[in-house]
Amino acid sequence: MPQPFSLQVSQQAGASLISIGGHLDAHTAPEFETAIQTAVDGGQFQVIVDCTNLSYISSAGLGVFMSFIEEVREQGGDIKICGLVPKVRQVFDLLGFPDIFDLVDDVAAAVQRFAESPTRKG
Amino acid sequence: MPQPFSLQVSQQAGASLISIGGHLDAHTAPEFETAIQTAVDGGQFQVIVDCTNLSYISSAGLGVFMSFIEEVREQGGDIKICGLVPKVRQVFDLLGFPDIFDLVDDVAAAVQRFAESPTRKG
Amino acid sequence: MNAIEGKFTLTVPSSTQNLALIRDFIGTLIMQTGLDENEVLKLTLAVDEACTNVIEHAYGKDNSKEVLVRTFLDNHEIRFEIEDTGLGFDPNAYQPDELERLVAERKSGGLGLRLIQTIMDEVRYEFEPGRKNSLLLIKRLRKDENREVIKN
Amino acid sequence: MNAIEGKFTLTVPSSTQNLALIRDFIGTLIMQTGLDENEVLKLTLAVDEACTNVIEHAYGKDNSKEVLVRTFLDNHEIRFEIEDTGLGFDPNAYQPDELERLVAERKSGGLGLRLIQTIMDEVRYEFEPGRKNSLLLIKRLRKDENREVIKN
Ligand SMILES: Nc1ncnc2c1ncn2[C@@H]1O[C@H](COP(=O)(O)OP(=O)(O)O)[C@@H](O)[C@H]1O
Ligand SMILES: Nc1ncnc2c1ncn2[C@@H]1O[C@H](COP(=O)(O)OP(=O)(O)O)[C@@H](O)[C@H]1O
Repeated sequence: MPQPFSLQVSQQAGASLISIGGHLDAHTAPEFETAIQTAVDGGQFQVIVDCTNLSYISSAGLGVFMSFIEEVREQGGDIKICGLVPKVRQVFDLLGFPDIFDLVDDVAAAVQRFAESPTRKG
Repeated sequence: MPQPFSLQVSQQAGASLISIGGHLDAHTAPEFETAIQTAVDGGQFQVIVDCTNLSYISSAGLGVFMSFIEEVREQGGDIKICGLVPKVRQVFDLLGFPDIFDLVDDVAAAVQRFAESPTRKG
Repeated sequence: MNAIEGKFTLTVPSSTQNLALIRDFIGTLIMQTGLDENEVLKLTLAVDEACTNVIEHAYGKDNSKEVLVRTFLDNHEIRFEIEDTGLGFDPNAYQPDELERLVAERKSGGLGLRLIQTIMDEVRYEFEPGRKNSLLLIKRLRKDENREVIKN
Repeated sequence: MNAIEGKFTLTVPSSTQNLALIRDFIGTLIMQTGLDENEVLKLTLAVDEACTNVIEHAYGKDNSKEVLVRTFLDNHEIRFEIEDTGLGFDPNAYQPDELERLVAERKSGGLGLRLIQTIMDEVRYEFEPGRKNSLLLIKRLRKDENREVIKN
């Protein structure tokens, strides 16, 4: 398929770094959901999602962010989203996601943001 | 469309150099046919077709080569075909074109071939 | 090359696995209208959302069913018809929740219809439960409006 | 991701302008079977040739007609059905000329059916003139043969 979905998990300055690439849609969203669920189940509430290689997102992908954000914030954590390319960013904008989510430039900025502002009220 | 067709005509060491790119199919073959016809009508029987940027060919494109080769050879000229990428070359091979057509590596080789062997019997 | 026109129909098995194929086809097709990349992406997204709903809601992930997408192109508009033979639903009875509320309720769904509404100029739904439901998505072409301005 | 399976149908207006779109779709679709790039290109070419014949011969370039390509994918084979409602012809009564002869006669056509025959494992034609003609192109999947060898 053009642009299959890819996902890697690593640790970054005490946060869980999930790097996703390709197309995040209703077919691939479950894999992404599992990755965040695994972090949260392991008591990791600081999550950075690096979207540098993400070229497409539909509401199924956005829904994954939406369903976890309250829980991690309740636990004093957050999901910092970084590396959005303009095409993907446009979809976040269409739904008003920037009002609720912390969108930053890159992984370094996300780490920095966790240091300054570990959580955020929706 | 992915890979539209492109065509440029220039002169190269006394030959007519037709450079084609993109997809040569039943839709775009008429443009290619017109270019060769124009050369032949102008008394130019040495034709080099540079396929370096050609990424697809169907029988309609191959048919253009086929329909002119006798005429230019009768006039002591030839059509030298160069720059075939493997995917396109494969289609020439499927129909046995290498037995009939003079396929060379690049434009320089085509010019060289015209010097050594201006025509070829089919 | 003339502007592309006419009716284009794609039918694929009802599986989320085929969403990428649908997007690829729709994107390639409507790119030829000369719309810019961002518009092409948004229209492709709207079709993705509509097809996802058919696969997940109308057919409840029954792979033996088929998703049908019809695209009509002319100088004035791009029209998609997404058809299913599932149970159907009444979108007028469905009131999309606000994002804040979805977040508070930890929902993962409920964004698709809103995206479709945001992207398209016109959205209509015709349903005959169990027989044929069809979601109509229309995008008017701006270049056409410009042309009319110039004409007058 | 599971192997892709099932029936995929594409219908487009009968115009050579749409050949690129057909190729794009067929290529993207059968790439997912895991066939290598050269095989994908050859199968796409066979479909192009069959559709070109429908557009040029069956419909004589009448754009109001439609070209229909159905693709069936399973573990054993790739099957294409190209349908038209034109006059039809009897391919058994048609004997492809040799390349040498076509060249000598300065023909620009006559290569399409030969390409199709060379590429596909099986070619069948069912025609009911004026009603429905359908060209069936089958490619057996080698990986399937290998698997059977291992099984035995
Ligand atoms: N084609 C359909 N058939 C049946 N129900 C549908 C269809 N499309 C949407 N719905 C209903 O409308 C609701 C909202 O759809 P949507 O906004 O796309 O969000 P989501 O699909 O994520 O739930 C769905 O949850 C479903 O109940
Ligand atoms: N779908 C079709 N309907 C009617 N006639 C056809 C069809 N396909 C092929 N033919 C006939 O068979 C001939 C050979 O076809 P082909 O080998 O593809 O070469 P070409 O199309 O270049 O002539 C055509 O010229 C045409 O007369």
